[in-house]
Amino acid sequence: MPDLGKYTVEVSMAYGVSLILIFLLVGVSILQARRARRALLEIEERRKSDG
Amino acid sequence: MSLWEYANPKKFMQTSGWLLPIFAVSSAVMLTVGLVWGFFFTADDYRQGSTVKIIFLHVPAALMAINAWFMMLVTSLIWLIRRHHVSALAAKAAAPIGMVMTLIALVTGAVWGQPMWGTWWAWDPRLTSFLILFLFYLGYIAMWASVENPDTAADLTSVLCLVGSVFAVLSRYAVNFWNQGLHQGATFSVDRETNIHSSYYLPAYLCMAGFVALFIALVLLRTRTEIRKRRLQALLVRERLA
Amino acid sequence: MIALFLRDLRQATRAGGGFGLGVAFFLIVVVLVPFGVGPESEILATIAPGILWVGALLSCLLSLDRLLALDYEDGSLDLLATAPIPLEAVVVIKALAHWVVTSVPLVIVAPMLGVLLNLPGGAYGWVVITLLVGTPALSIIGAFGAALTVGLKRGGLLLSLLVLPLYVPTLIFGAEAARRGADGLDGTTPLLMLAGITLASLALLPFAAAWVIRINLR
Amino acid sequence: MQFQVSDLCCTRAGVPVLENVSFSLSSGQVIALRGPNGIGKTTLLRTLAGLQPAQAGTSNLAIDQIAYGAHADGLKATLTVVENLQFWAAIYGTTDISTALSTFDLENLTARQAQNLSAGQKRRLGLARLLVTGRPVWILDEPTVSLDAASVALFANAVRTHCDNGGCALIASHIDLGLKAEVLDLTPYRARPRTQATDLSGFDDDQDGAFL
Repeated sequence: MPDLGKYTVEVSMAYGVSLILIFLLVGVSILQARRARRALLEIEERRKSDG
Repeated sequence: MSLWEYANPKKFMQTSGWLLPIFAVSSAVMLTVGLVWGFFFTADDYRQGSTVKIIFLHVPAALMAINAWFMMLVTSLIWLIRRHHVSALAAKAAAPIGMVMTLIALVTGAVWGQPMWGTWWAWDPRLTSFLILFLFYLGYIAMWASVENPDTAADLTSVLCLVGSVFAVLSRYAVNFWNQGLHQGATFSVDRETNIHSSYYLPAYLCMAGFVALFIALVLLRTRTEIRKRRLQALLVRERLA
Repeated sequence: MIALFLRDLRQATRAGGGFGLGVAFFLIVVVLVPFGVGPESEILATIAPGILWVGALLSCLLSLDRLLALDYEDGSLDLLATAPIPLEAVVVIKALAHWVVTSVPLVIVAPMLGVLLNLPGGAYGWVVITLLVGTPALSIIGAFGAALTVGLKRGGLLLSLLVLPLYVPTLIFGAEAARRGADGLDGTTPLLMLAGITLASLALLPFAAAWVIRINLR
Repeated sequence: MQFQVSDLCCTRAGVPVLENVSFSLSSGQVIALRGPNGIGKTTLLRTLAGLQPAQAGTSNLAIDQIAYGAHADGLKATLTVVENLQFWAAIYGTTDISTALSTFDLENLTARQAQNLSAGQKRRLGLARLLVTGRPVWILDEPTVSLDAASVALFANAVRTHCDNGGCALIASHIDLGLKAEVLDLTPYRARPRTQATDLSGFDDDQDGAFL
């Protein structure tokens, strides 16, 4: 941890909140991507087996 | 070979499939290096102390917040003119990213403002403009969410994006006018470009590049998701008809 | 087109048409503000032009979801879209009727409510003029928002969410001109800006609104 | 007057429901649209009326020759019968509403507000609107809903007079109107759902095929 002087709270808060937001966005995007891919595969498999 | 080939969903899926990891990895590398460098290995500014380190998040996020809207504007226009579904879905995919970027810019701006201006929130023209931009993102996403038919939703949100862009620019000027009007409160604005020391350049550029790559990676990923969802919906409709 | 205008007016003034509701809402907003911020006449005088503008904006917003939704529900919008008058003109006329029904009464009562807020003497003229110049923009922007949400079951909340950011420039210039007037300064510049917004909105937004209505009718 | 509709393809919510619809309509003629529920009668009529774009095909029915009558009558509840009719007459640039009133037997109701009319009376008022449009082609969607036998006869008479005067009509209806009408059954035009095999990567090759 570098010496942030009297602004420790502010600077670490800015980094913390931003990183949390970015990770949330990435996480949600990946989750949605997985779910969509799985759902699509499922229905395509079904259509294939139906002929 | 033309740009419009990528409007074909299949072609887009193929190309984005191998582009996505490239952008994801490069963004992760650049952001890690840039932010670690910025956070741990830059000197404090003689006036702003360590708060200057917020710049490595604040400026790239603000940049991407505006660029995301601009991208939505362009893709909306492409949808309206050429009716490429991928384009409309890309606009839909970019909106939440833009909104999060706006939020980051707002939060870091507020946190930065606290020690510099002595207040968490000031109706500084730039902050205010970003707040308005945030509202536009909110409305745009809500519009997508509330219309059932995807083509209608794409049309409506595209027109909204078009009109919204005009009003966003107008708001920017109005806000500038408003806060420099009677109330001489504009002493707040920190001129970031001339204040910045040259030792901050490299990590700042790295972070910007990292944010750009992150944005591209996320747009690709989310567009792929939207294409799949759209496709899924179409298949379900076909099954119902068959 | 005159027939359409008269029809909307007539409908608004008959029972259940909502005529006067906007003014009543405006009155309530203005009356509630002193309870919220305290009775000091100094403070009230400072914020009075802004309160009047925000109140007018909110009352305008309140009636927007009736602007097109009623015609959509009873099928008139379909028939108007196939009628000989262009849909753009329909939008303009309906926004005009909305303005006459909601905003004109607001402009008339605004000076009286100004008394309640201890509005400075020089500001009355400015408040009336800015409201008169600015409220048509509120109606036409609102018509665009109503057109966007016309096909939705519960579009009211979304409508507010979409329209409010679009109202920002109008509100800023309108309230700024009124405030400058209240401070005894010259508010011509923001007033001209306000007029510019109104005229540009009137010129361009009907096309966007008609476009969006056609999309929604499909 | 002769109108030709050829190879029309209509979509509902982006999904094709009717394909290659072709027919011709000449003055004096009545065409009755038939077909099971959900086949796309309303969609076809709305497409012809210009309310939604056709995916393919052509129709030389000009929009300004069509009087469209939908499920909803477009009446304003708080306006009287005369006010409602006068409004539509003004919109279409005509003035005479007395013929319309007499044809649909509304003369005794002129001062009544539309909200106090019965369902059948409302429908009659909605149909009377057609007469004040002065347009030659009537496109009607289930015009006889909630009409009693006498009113249906009134309506049939109105259509007959309209056709005698050189007009024509395209009517989607389940009941026999007692008119000399040509029947157009939509069942053969039902759009075939795409069933081509889809590969695992999941996308058809054509541009928008993946979504339709």
